[in-house]
Amino acid sequence: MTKRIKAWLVEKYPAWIFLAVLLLGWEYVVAQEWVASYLLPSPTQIFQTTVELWPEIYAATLSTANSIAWGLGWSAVSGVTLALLFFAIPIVRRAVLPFCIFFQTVPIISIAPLLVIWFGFGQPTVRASAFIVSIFPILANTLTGLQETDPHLKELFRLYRPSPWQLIFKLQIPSAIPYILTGIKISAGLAVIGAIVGEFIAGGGLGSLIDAARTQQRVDLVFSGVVMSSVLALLLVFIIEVVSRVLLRGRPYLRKL
Amino acid sequence: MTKRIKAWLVEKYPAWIFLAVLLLGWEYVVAQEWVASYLLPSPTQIFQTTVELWPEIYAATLSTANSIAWGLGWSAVSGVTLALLFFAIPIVRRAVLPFCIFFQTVPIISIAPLLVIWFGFGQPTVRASAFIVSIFPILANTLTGLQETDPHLKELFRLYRPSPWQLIFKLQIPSAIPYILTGIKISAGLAVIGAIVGEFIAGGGLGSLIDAARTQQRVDLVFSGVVMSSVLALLLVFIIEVVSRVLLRGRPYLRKL
Amino acid sequence: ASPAPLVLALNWKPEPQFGGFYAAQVQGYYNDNGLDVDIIEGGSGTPTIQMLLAGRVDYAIVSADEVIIALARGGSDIVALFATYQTNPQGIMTHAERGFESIDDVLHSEGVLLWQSGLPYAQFFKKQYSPFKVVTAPYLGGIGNFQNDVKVSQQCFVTSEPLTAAAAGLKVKTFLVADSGYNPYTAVLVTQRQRWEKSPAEVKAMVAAVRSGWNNYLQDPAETNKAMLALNRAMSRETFTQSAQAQRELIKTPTTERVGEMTQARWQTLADQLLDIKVVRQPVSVDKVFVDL
Amino acid sequence: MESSGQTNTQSAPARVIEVQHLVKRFAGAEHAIIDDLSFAVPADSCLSLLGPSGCGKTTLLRLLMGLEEPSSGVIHVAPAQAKHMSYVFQEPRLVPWRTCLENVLLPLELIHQNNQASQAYALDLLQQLGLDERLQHFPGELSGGMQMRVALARALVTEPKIVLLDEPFAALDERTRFRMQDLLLELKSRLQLQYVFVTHSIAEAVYLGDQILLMDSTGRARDWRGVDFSERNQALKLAPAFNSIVQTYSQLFSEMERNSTASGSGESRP
Amino acid sequence: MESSGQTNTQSAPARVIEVQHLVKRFAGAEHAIIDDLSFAVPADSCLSLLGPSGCGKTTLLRLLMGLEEPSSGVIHVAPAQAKHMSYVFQEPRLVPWRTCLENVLLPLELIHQNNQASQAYALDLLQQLGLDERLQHFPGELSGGMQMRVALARALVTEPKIVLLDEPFAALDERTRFRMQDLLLELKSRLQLQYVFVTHSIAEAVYLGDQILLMDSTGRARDWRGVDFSERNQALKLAPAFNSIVQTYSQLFSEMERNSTASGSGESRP
Ligand SMILES: Nc1ncnc2c1ncn2[C@@H]1O[C@H](COP(=O)(O)OP(=O)(O)OP(=O)(O)O)[C@@H](O)[C@H]1O
Ligand SMILES: Nc1ncnc2c1ncn2[C@@H]1O[C@H](COP(=O)(O)OP(=O)(O)OP(=O)(O)O)[C@@H](O)[C@H]1O
Ligand SMILES: [Mg+2]
Ligand SMILES: [Mg+2]
Repeated sequence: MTKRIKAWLVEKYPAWIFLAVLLLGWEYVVAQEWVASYLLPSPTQIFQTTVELWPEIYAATLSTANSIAWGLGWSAVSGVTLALLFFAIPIVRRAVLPFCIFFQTVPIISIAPLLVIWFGFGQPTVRASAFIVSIFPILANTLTGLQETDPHLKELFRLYRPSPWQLIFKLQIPSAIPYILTGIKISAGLAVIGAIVGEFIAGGGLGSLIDAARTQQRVDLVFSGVVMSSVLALLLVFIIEVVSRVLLRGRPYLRKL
Repeated sequence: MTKRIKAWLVEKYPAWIFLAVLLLGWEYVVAQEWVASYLLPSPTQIFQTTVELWPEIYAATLSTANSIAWGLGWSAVSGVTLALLFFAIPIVRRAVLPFCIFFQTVPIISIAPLLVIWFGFGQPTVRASAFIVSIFPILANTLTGLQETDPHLKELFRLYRPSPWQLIFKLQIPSAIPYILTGIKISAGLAVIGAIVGEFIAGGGLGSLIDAARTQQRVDLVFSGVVMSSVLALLLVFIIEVVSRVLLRGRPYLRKL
Repeated sequence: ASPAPLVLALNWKPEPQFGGFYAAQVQGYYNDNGLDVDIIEGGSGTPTIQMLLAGRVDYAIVSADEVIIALARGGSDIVALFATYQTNPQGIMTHAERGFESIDDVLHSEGVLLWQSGLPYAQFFKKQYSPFKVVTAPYLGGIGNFQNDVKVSQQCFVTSEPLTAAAAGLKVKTFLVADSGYNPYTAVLVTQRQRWEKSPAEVKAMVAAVRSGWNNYLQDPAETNKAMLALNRAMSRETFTQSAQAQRELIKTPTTERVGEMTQARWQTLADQLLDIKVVRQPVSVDKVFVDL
Repeated sequence: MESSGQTNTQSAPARVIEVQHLVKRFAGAEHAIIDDLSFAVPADSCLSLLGPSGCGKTTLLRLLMGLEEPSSGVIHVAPAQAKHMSYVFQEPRLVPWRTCLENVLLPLELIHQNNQASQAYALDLLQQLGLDERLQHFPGELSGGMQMRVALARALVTEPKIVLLDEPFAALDERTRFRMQDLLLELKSRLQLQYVFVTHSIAEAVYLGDQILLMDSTGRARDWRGVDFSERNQALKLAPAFNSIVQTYSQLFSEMERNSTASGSGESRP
Repeated sequence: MESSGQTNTQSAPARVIEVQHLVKRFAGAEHAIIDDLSFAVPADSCLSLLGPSGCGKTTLLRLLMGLEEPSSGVIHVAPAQAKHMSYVFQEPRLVPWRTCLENVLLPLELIHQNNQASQAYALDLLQQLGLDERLQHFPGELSGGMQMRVALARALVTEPKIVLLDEPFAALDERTRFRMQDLLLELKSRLQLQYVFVTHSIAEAVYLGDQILLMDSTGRARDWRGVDFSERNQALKLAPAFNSIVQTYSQLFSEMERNSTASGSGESRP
């Protein structure tokens, strides 16, 4: 395992180098006052703040992570399910899909009262927000993936008069996998934003922290929160990648990502 | 042409029926006061408000549409370009992609002052916001599409020692088309949200309208703005579909959407 | 089992503007009055008044103009119980070096004014001072843009942003909105009329506890500030202290007899003003809008 | 010519496949691909299908399988058999993410018959097809001929009553091909399997078919006749009777080519 | 056996392809697919490659083309020729969204030679391959044999010096196949084209190859010899000399099969 981790670190070295360059550049830009530090704090400043307020930031991060996991988990499950439903019953797709596009564009903040009243104040609303924001990419990508199944293979399956379930589980889902995984990765980022915005409205977690810091002009704290949320997103993408690799292990021909 | 429009109306009838059912149901729910009208105005109320304030709403919609088109257009161009770059130079991908995920999760609102200072109040910031929010799905989907190119065809091309450009334009982009189009469709919705949020920050368009209405508890006006923005999104998806159909006309085997 | 605690919803984070409500908790005044109260904080976009209207929370802190608007929008009846700020703490903050003397100057000079254009006082200004020379743009909190450009003025709570600006070394001059004649009560404790009619004893106890809380906070905010500081690490201890200090005269004006008191006349003025600027479309009767306990 | 074939089979037992005045024209195409084709396959009889490249053999199989709709005409397959038909496509068409064995088990899974007996049969088939060392390989790791054999095993594993085979042995060397031919004949006699067999090898067509249908490039039946050998084994291929039939077809082919070149309606001009 | 072949070609002119002690073992595989294979192709000579299904013919072609790396051993292709090599895959491998004609023009586009002369040549080739009525069809609308012919045209359109052909005619009827064979011979004499030709038809191998390499299923060369006919045309196939060579190979195949069955090391046990 340690060997693997080592290999992974080595494989990712361009990212580490780039990160280092980025941080140094950033530090320099702020040190030279090319950008005022009340707009963009330096990395060291952000780091100091993070260390200083670690207990609060840690707790907030955990709470946000929880909401994100919940929201993304459900949007993965229901996005894929919905896509299957739309795919299986075209009339439903033609009827409902436009409204999915419709709802996708509703800014969370403008339906905040509805959300809070339906889901309750606090975490439920945050979760709902993460969910709402992140379902569409999974839905759209899965749907495309299902539609792009190789027609030759579809024909082969049809010879045996498969049930819709068989067709879906043995053919269509496997061939949609690269689409689904990409959809989930796109959604991971959105779920993070959804959770943060949800917390602006319903309180708790990093969103609340960022919100408070923002009005108090604590840019260092704002960025500390932003960095933590981005770290969550990265972690999430990393987990998705690892899980999908483990799940697809021994199936190299389930086209790779 | 009128025939086509007719055919289209007929093809889309499930959506129209669903829309009718939805609107009637909604009207009924509000009429029965199952949901208070200060939370959810009835469709007729929204319609009345829209008619009443049509000049303002129309102007705002145009302005927002402009920003969306600009933001989405650029994110399509640069999303695809960036994906090509990442694909062509893997080390750049490994270095930069994590940071794209990183930046994707930064809530626009928390870097609002930076945006405003860089781009100024008004439309430039709105466009930038629409752009920032909508680039990632196109990037991620295009990248997956490029990576999923049939290895057999890649081998075929390699026989003729193609330049990277040839490989990209004659093989990889064509085979990534379903991915790219899905990415653009996902991004269309996000560009709408991005523009609205951008207008929360920098003023103008439907975003300002919604924001002002929200503080005054004018839910009818909020929803009127939201509906207009969603209509923009639908229109956009429709345009994307038509344009892609026209572009791919006569190329049925560029796998269809 | 003991009954579920009463929920009091704030429309912003724990800050001195809610000092009395927290003091009542810290000092145990709620318990003394036989109440068990949970305070939940708000944030950007938290629909506090709608949460109250929908019965999701029992008490809420909102501003007086929100109450009038809600009544005008046909929401179920709500009733104001305790008005913390006698003078509206909202203001316009400008750079001192621009030498403005009044809100009039700000609006009729070149520059940028950041505010939430939907706020009733913004409408009031538009009616009162149009046409503006200043360019208006949205305000999203913080003072980043203000700090960056001397031409920028912005909305503020006089108990908050000017202190932040001063801490950042800026010289500012702040004008109270109230000076323009628009002066709604702010940080008003409200509940549903139903609640007041059903259990007046509880409501009275609530107001009593809150009033004790505020008296305590006005006297010595240190202990409560410490408690709030733990809940809101974005605000520094000094800012808490300064803010608590700055708000005193807005809560207890020379004419204030009891903290939190309200008058029919002021509610009426507000209702008239809101009608005048078309924020509400029909007259709202203020006869029963508050109970002065 | 058609009638000469027909008399041979007219008095045969119940027809399992019956095709009448079949026409298939693809959307937008000028000419019909299959143009007024009629034939029948009685019970216990197997059909070989010959014809130049692009004449419509695959299309005919697809029509028989129900993968395409006829433009006009009638296709009738006896219901008892129709339920147990399988198809070997011209290309292997394996599921890329399933191993060799899993590909063969796929039909069993789909018809809910993936039990031990069937699995044993699948393994047995794969062994007879010389694939027992490749069970866990993915299609991408198999040679072209192996892939085709997997496809054959997949079509046979459900013990169908009718198999439609589209040039299944084209990618095999002669020896392997002969073994496969005999396997098919064995299944035919042991399991009463019937097949429709498309091939480009005249010898193979004669060896495997009780009837032979020769299509020309205008989509009509050029020749349809029965061939009857008491016993079929590889030695038969050396028999003069066998070779004279092969010769006949070879000549028919040359004739067809000459005609089409002369009339210019053919699809190729060398 | 190997040496008997070698003497035939030892004194030949400069070698265009030279393979020495070639070994290819796939990652994770137990046995080497190609095991210590050595041969050479002199200038003006064409090689036919025979061997049972799965013995490694395709793998060898891929190694020659540089699509796979040898595990050990040396492959040397004369630089002048190496730059002008092309390959016909075992499956058509057409670009699905390009029409028949566009598929043939693809290599010309890629090597920046899509000029009028080349286009005329492409059209000419397509006509010779009997595809002139299918120019605007997509691969999905072509029959299996047609697709393979498009792939052949694509490989020939760049006027390569060496073509590696992996069973290009397997999906064609006899007549079309013969025409294609003669086309290949014509190109060979007219353009000094050299080819390495994989086939399962012994007759085809003998007809087209100046040398014939027979591989066995252990990945070794079983036989390598030259065949020499003063003139090659379809009539040759009836000549006794021709048939005796075909017979020899047929026997070699049977022998190989017997050996592999006996030793149990073979990949198939009927
Ligand atoms: N989808 C289609 N659209 C238009 N034409 C088609 C389509 N499919 C097949 N064809 C045409 O139908 C004809 C017959 O095709 P088919 O595949 O049946 O030939 P075949 O006899 O199997 O040939 P081969 O021996 O080469 O496999 C061909 O000319 C082909 O171009
Ligand atoms: N990627 C791979 N991984 C593992 N084994 C492979 C791979 N590719 C080919 N093989 C094995 O190599 C052997 C030779 O394959 P090859 O395709 O060269 O055979 P062939 O002689 O062309 O057979 P055919 O006549 O059936 O096309 C086969 O046993 C095959 O299973
Ligand atoms: Mg065919
Ligand atoms: Mg091969």
